[in-house]
Amino acid sequence: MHRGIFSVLIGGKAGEGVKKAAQVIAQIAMDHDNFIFQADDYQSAIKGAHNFSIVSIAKERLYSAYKRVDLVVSFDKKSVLKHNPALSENGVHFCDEKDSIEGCIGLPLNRLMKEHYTTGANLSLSAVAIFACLAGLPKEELAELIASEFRRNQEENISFAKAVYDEVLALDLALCCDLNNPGVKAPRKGYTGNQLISLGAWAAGLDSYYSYPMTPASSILHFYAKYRDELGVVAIHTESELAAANMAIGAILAGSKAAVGSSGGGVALMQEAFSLAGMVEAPLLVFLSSRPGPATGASTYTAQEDLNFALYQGHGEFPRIVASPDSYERALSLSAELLDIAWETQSPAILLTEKHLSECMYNMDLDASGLPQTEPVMKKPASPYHRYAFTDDGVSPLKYPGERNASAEDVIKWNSNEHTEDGVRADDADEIIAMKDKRKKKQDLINKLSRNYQRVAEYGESELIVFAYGSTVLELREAQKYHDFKLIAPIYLDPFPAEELEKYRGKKAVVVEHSAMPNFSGFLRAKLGIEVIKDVLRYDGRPFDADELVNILKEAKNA
Amino acid sequence: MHRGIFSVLIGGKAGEGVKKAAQVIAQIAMDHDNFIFQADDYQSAIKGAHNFSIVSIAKERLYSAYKRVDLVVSFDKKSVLKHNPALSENGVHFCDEKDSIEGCIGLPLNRLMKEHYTTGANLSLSAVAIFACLAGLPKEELAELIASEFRRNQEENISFAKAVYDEVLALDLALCCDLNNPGVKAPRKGYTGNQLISLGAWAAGLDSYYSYPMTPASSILHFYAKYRDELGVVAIHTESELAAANMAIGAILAGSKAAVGSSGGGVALMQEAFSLAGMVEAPLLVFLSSRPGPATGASTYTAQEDLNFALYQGHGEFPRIVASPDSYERALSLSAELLDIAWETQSPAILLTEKHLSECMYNMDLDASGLPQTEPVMKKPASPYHRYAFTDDGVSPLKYPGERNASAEDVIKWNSNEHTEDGVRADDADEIIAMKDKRKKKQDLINKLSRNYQRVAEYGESELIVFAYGSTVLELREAQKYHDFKLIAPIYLDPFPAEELEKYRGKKAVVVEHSAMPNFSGFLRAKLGIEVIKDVLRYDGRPFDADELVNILKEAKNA
Amino acid sequence: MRNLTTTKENSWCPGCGNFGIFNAVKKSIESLVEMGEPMENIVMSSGIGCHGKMFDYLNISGIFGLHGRAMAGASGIKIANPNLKVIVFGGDGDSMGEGLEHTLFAAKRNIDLTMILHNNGVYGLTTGQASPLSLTGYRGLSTPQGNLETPFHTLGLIMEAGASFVARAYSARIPQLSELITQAVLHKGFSFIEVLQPCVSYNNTYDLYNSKTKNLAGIPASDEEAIKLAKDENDIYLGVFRQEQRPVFDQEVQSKARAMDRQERFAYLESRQF
Amino acid sequence: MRNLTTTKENSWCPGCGNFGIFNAVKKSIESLVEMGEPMENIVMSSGIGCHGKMFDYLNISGIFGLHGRAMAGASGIKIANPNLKVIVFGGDGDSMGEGLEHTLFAAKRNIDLTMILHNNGVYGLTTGQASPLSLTGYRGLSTPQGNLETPFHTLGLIMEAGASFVARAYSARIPQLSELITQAVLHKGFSFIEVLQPCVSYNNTYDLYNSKTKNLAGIPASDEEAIKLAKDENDIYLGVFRQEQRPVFDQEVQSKARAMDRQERFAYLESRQF
Ligand SMILES: Cc1ncc(C[n+]2csc(CCOP(=O)(O)OP(=O)(O)O)c2C)c(N)n1
Ligand SMILES: Cc1ncc(C[n+]2csc(CCOP(=O)(O)OP(=O)(O)O)c2C)c(N)n1
Ligand code: SF4
Ligand code: SF4
Ligand SMILES: [Mg+2]
Ligand SMILES: [Mg+2]
Repeated sequence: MHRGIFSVLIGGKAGEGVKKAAQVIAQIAMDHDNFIFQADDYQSAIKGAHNFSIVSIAKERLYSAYKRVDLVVSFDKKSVLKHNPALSENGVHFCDEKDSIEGCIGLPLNRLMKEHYTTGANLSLSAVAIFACLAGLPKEELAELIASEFRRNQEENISFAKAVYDEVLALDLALCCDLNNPGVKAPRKGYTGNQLISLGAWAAGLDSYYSYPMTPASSILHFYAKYRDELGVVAIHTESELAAANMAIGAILAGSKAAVGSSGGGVALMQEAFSLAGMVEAPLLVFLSSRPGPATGASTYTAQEDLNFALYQGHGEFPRIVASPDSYERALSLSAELLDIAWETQSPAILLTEKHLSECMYNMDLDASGLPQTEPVMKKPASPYHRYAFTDDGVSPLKYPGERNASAEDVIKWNSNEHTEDGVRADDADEIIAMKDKRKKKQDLINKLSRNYQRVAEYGESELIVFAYGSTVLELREAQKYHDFKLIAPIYLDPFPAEELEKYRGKKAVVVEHSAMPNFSGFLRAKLGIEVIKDVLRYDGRPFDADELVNILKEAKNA
Repeated sequence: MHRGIFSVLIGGKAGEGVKKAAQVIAQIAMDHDNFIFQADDYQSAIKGAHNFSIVSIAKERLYSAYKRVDLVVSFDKKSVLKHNPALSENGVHFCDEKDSIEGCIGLPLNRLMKEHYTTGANLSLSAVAIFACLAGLPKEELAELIASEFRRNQEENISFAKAVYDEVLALDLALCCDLNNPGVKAPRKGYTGNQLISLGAWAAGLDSYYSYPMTPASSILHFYAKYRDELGVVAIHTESELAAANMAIGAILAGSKAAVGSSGGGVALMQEAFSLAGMVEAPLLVFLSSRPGPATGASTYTAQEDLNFALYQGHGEFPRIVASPDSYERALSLSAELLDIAWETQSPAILLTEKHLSECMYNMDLDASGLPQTEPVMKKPASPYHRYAFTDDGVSPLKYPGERNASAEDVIKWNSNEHTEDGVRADDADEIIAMKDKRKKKQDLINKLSRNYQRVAEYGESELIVFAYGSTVLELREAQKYHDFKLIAPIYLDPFPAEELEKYRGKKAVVVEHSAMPNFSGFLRAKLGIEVIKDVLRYDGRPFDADELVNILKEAKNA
Repeated sequence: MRNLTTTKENSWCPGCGNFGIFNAVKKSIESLVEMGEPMENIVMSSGIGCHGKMFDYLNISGIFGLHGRAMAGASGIKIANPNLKVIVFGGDGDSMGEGLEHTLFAAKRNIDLTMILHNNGVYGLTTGQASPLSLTGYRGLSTPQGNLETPFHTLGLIMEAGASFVARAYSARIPQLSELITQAVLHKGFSFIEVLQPCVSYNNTYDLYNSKTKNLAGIPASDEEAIKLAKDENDIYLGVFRQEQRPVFDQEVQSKARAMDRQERFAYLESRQF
Repeated sequence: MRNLTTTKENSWCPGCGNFGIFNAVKKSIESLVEMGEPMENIVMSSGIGCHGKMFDYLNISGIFGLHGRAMAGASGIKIANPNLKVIVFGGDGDSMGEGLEHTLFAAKRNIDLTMILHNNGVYGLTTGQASPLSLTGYRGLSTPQGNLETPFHTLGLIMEAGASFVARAYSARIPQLSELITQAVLHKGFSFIEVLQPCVSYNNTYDLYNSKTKNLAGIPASDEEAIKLAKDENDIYLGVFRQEQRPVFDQEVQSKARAMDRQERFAYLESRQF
């Protein structure tokens, strides 16, 4: 076991159930009070291209998966060759007997499949069975699990899995993953970042979601669509991202708490509508999950190239909120916070995240105690109603059309043109100034409300200061287990948490980010004048693991 | 005469020919070796809404129009009331007799129109005739001019104009605008910024222009469309801005030097394609002419709200060039420079400007000596051809499909996905890194090439430092005639001209910009750490005139 | 009843067909309210263009959205509250060009709202450039040598896309237009009215429409018939071309879950653990 | 002749209809070259989706553009150099949804290029969500309760928009498909081929198409006939539905001015003074 953490890698072709097998293995570990972290590496192809998933399993909280692995199950030769070098010292690597190379254990997987299936053979079960056996899971428990996790061909699945289990048992290997974790009650369920983002906004009252699928944001749409009749969220797969954003703004006008989501390319298509949200003062919540760009880029990988893009969305000037969760727990709470701030200030908000957080799986308990407990303060509309009535803080009361919400006298006008208080177009200089001042004023309220939440996270104590944001923070927290540094993670990016960070002004620091043209480091230099002693840039779309970071940071210290 | 400059204001309803009358007056002034500056204030309406145009006329170079005017011609009561206060001390104000108020001279304009026209009466000629008379232009010259400038109803036009001329002559007023400018040869033609931008890119080889109309960029499309068969530019009015940008990139692939243009809202719709240009390495030139935002905003006015939006266009990371002309001469040259740098570095470029420069008129001679004299250096393609071949500076040779440009063996692949040298999709970590490094490398070449041009303009000498960019520089240069300050105008914004500006690091300065949430000042603080002693923000969509700026800057000095 | 005209100064060109549409819409709203529709349920959405100014002049709630996105905004409004009667004012540049996709998808979905397409065959507000409905040969600032494209056939496209109520009217025939708007709003499903709207500044079609428009005898019996009449080159037919019933998107898409407030959601989150 | 297959590893699912299209396109290119078309004049543009991978596998020049923008990129290519033969590979999500406007405008303009629409009735690459051509009731990750929308009728829409060459083929009938692609490329004007393309992972339609497809007897005599046959519910007709001549946009739009180099442009600028 590497660093006392057991990691399983399953590799094979897209369509062979690699990810599913990893999920079931993770579930076994969680069912026995272990902590897990699962990361899936796949390409933009439905069948055939090489995929692999890693599940790391530990007795204490895990923030990342490890690349040095203790068990590899390869479904094809490509995987055998590619992943054998990742094996830890006492690790074992299984594959079909025909693909075996030195250091690998060949099993008669294909033969067993032929024996146990008439149709619909499911190779991925073999990985589950191998792990179960090596982890000492009783065969009957394995059978039950497989019955509940794999719906089709249940009997054949079970007999195949048992056969694989027996083959491994016959090898009489040492148990390599001890599932027992006495005295600890680890969370029994794994969540992806996208599930938590979806649930966070829902918990704060989300009513509708408008989106066009785009990796790695699509699973938010899928989540809301799936739970439509359970959660009461209307999820619409729109004709385009332009439609999504404009529909969401219409929905907001009618009183629906609406969000949209996509990756960089799709959000780029929402820019004009984002600016519209600024103008009509629509509390539009945008989920932006990044992947390497520009353009279509590397669609199934992770990146942090969109920081400036997110900060400066849309033409024209207007206040907005941009924040990025530094943890899974924060994905849940931040999504709720942003929806609340957006509504209380009637300003658009962006939750910026990355494929890494969006799609990796982490186990935790869903706990609402960290979420904003009270509804955002909504002002009482006066009569006669004016949509853009001037107020002290720039926020005008909201009223929605329709007999349930308004009276026959109310005229509620939202206008993309510059306008007067009643929402009718304005061209006079004084009118333009007045309405621009009104919108600008809301910046103070945004600043104030954001202070209700944790805007900067700090982890650890050390001379060495390391800055990061988003899911890079997860990677660094795992590395902190082996190397001391003080990790500073701004969660809110706009408004910039100047008060909290003032103490770091001019300080020397390392900045770690997943980008090639250091955005975040440039941002920190501009905002805080920090002296960057090392820009740790990773831009191959892959996550860092703790070992890699420890090596890099050791160098940084020495430099 | 206010400050020795003669300014004419013509006011009336949209559709009454206010702007045209101003243009003809400007032409009279230019024909007599005067300098002019014309600014048109209009609203988004075809007929009816109040419009006015100001032409300032001087014996020396004019960078702006003046709001204190010496001659007002009002076509309706609204104009009479609105503009009478703008009259200078000895100024005269003409209107129809029925609209006259104290201080105005009522002329029987409507009666004369009835007398002289059977159909198609043209009130705007009255303004031309009044000016001509007061400027001492012989009646016959006026008649000739009118015949050449107004095509329909020529005879009636001339007799009406002469009748107005005679009415004014009969008043026996002092000549108020002396057209003589002995010893000076002022340029005889007036140009809008958009004409110069169009011509600059054309001079540097522009082949095609793809656009969807949007004020204040539309006149670039109109210009190219009009001169299609004279200049050899193909101008396409596309179905949307998304189409425009993607079509332009296709055209570039096929060897066409292509540009697109719009205002903020339209450019927002091009963001994904802008990112595509970064990825496929298409030298896409974008004209962005700003108006007050956000969203539809105040469509016929001027603003500088789009600085950050322009700087951080598009998702993902890639080098780009952003620059803004600080003068009419620069509009011509910068447009050519940007097309050249874009092509030599295969990177997208944005020419950022504002309605004020785009639509105001200024007289100058078209002179190619300030334009880049040589074609951008294009590398020789090797065989076998690889679109994204690695090179020292990151720029790969270009080859275009088609029998005239390529051989049967050449495969030229442009890819929006991350790719290898041959343009085929890449997913491997090393491949992604290599191609990102290649694109990033081009930044050095961009920096280097930009240094071939003037990147910062400095005007005047004084203790008081004032920063501005874009057409705000014009306003300040006019103000410099009456108040001393040192005006620093970055022309190139990305790459930031750090070398040229280093000497201002940490200096105290005033920043003048047309925006409410000081973008440019924030940008300078981040880049140069200047200490902003005053943010001069104007955000009502209207230009500054010299008098206003002098007053503001006097205060700044005292503060 | 509330005055349906705002106090905003009107800046349409004198004689513009938009005045007729404006008056017809006001009449329709009045009759809808008389029939019992609460005024507060009537909402509008408009694009950017001369047509869009309807928003500034018509004293009802709604959104003056982005150019081309009137239908998208309206769809969001309707899905959020299916009780509302949503009227969308689109320009031919706006809704048959920049935002064509939204118009056709609304028809495909059969979302229950009404689009009034101001067909003036030109971009009015931006000074007369060719629109997707401009005739071949049309000369405007972006096509000074003449438009090279063949115009879309508005009704042909919208019927093909699946609109369940389709009509054509003429802005100068206010009673008929008003009657059609009322019918369209009452129709359950997507309704579309192409309004022939002369633009006196850039495309004055009054003579053409005055001489060529003709009323349909009734709703054509078949789609083939409807399309033939809609595309007739001699007579320009006015009236209802199609009226049929299909399931309505905004109703079908609603969630069946009961509403939960924040504390209920929190409790559910914690107990459900997804 | 150059090998038309790149060395890129193919990642389409085994059995995917895209293989048939790939093979047919290669055959067409070969015959076009045999007929004398220079290989270097053949250019492709593709959208993002499984269909778009054609770009990585087909060894010809072109652009792998943005999702939905294949047609826009292709139009720019063609306008820049009308001598090129441009083939556009579009997905049904890509070109009938995200980029619908470009598809319909290309038809309206009659720009001389060829679109091959990979109609698999689904978003393949993003794991099987409903597309604009998915049937009502289709269950995918974004419509788990069943698609509520009525699919567009591809050929109906494209004919209505004005396409001058319209055909339908089936990816499993390679010789016919290849023959149609060749004809479409040779057609002067906008040509469109809907290819019925089974997606074995999310929408396996082999049985349906194997049993229901049928060849047209010939080009239908009238548009009404063509549309009736295209929409036939019992038989799925394959072949050419429309072929007609109209002026070609990319040729008409060219400037008549002679080419000028930089020095000539400078001299002209200074003498002309606009
Ligand atoms: C994204 C965007 N592009 C362009 C414009 C500029 N614009 C405003 S109205 C208009 C065209 C109007 O034509 P149409 O929709 O037919 O409306 P009409 O004025 O004829 O009623 C355009 C191009 C804009 N406001 N937004
Ligand atoms: C702007 C944008 N939105 C979304 C995506 C994600 N995306 C890639 S392919 C695709 C759908 C593919 O469906 P289709 O066009 O039918 O192609 P197929 O895979 O079925 O061939 C989507 C939504 C994207 N790449 N870009
Ligand atoms: S330009 Fe045309 S459409 Fe616009 S207001 Fe004038 S007449 Fe009406
Ligand atoms: S998902 Fe469908 S369309 Fe895509 S490669 Fe597989 S079978 Fe073909
Ligand atoms: Mg119009
Ligand atoms: Mg598809």
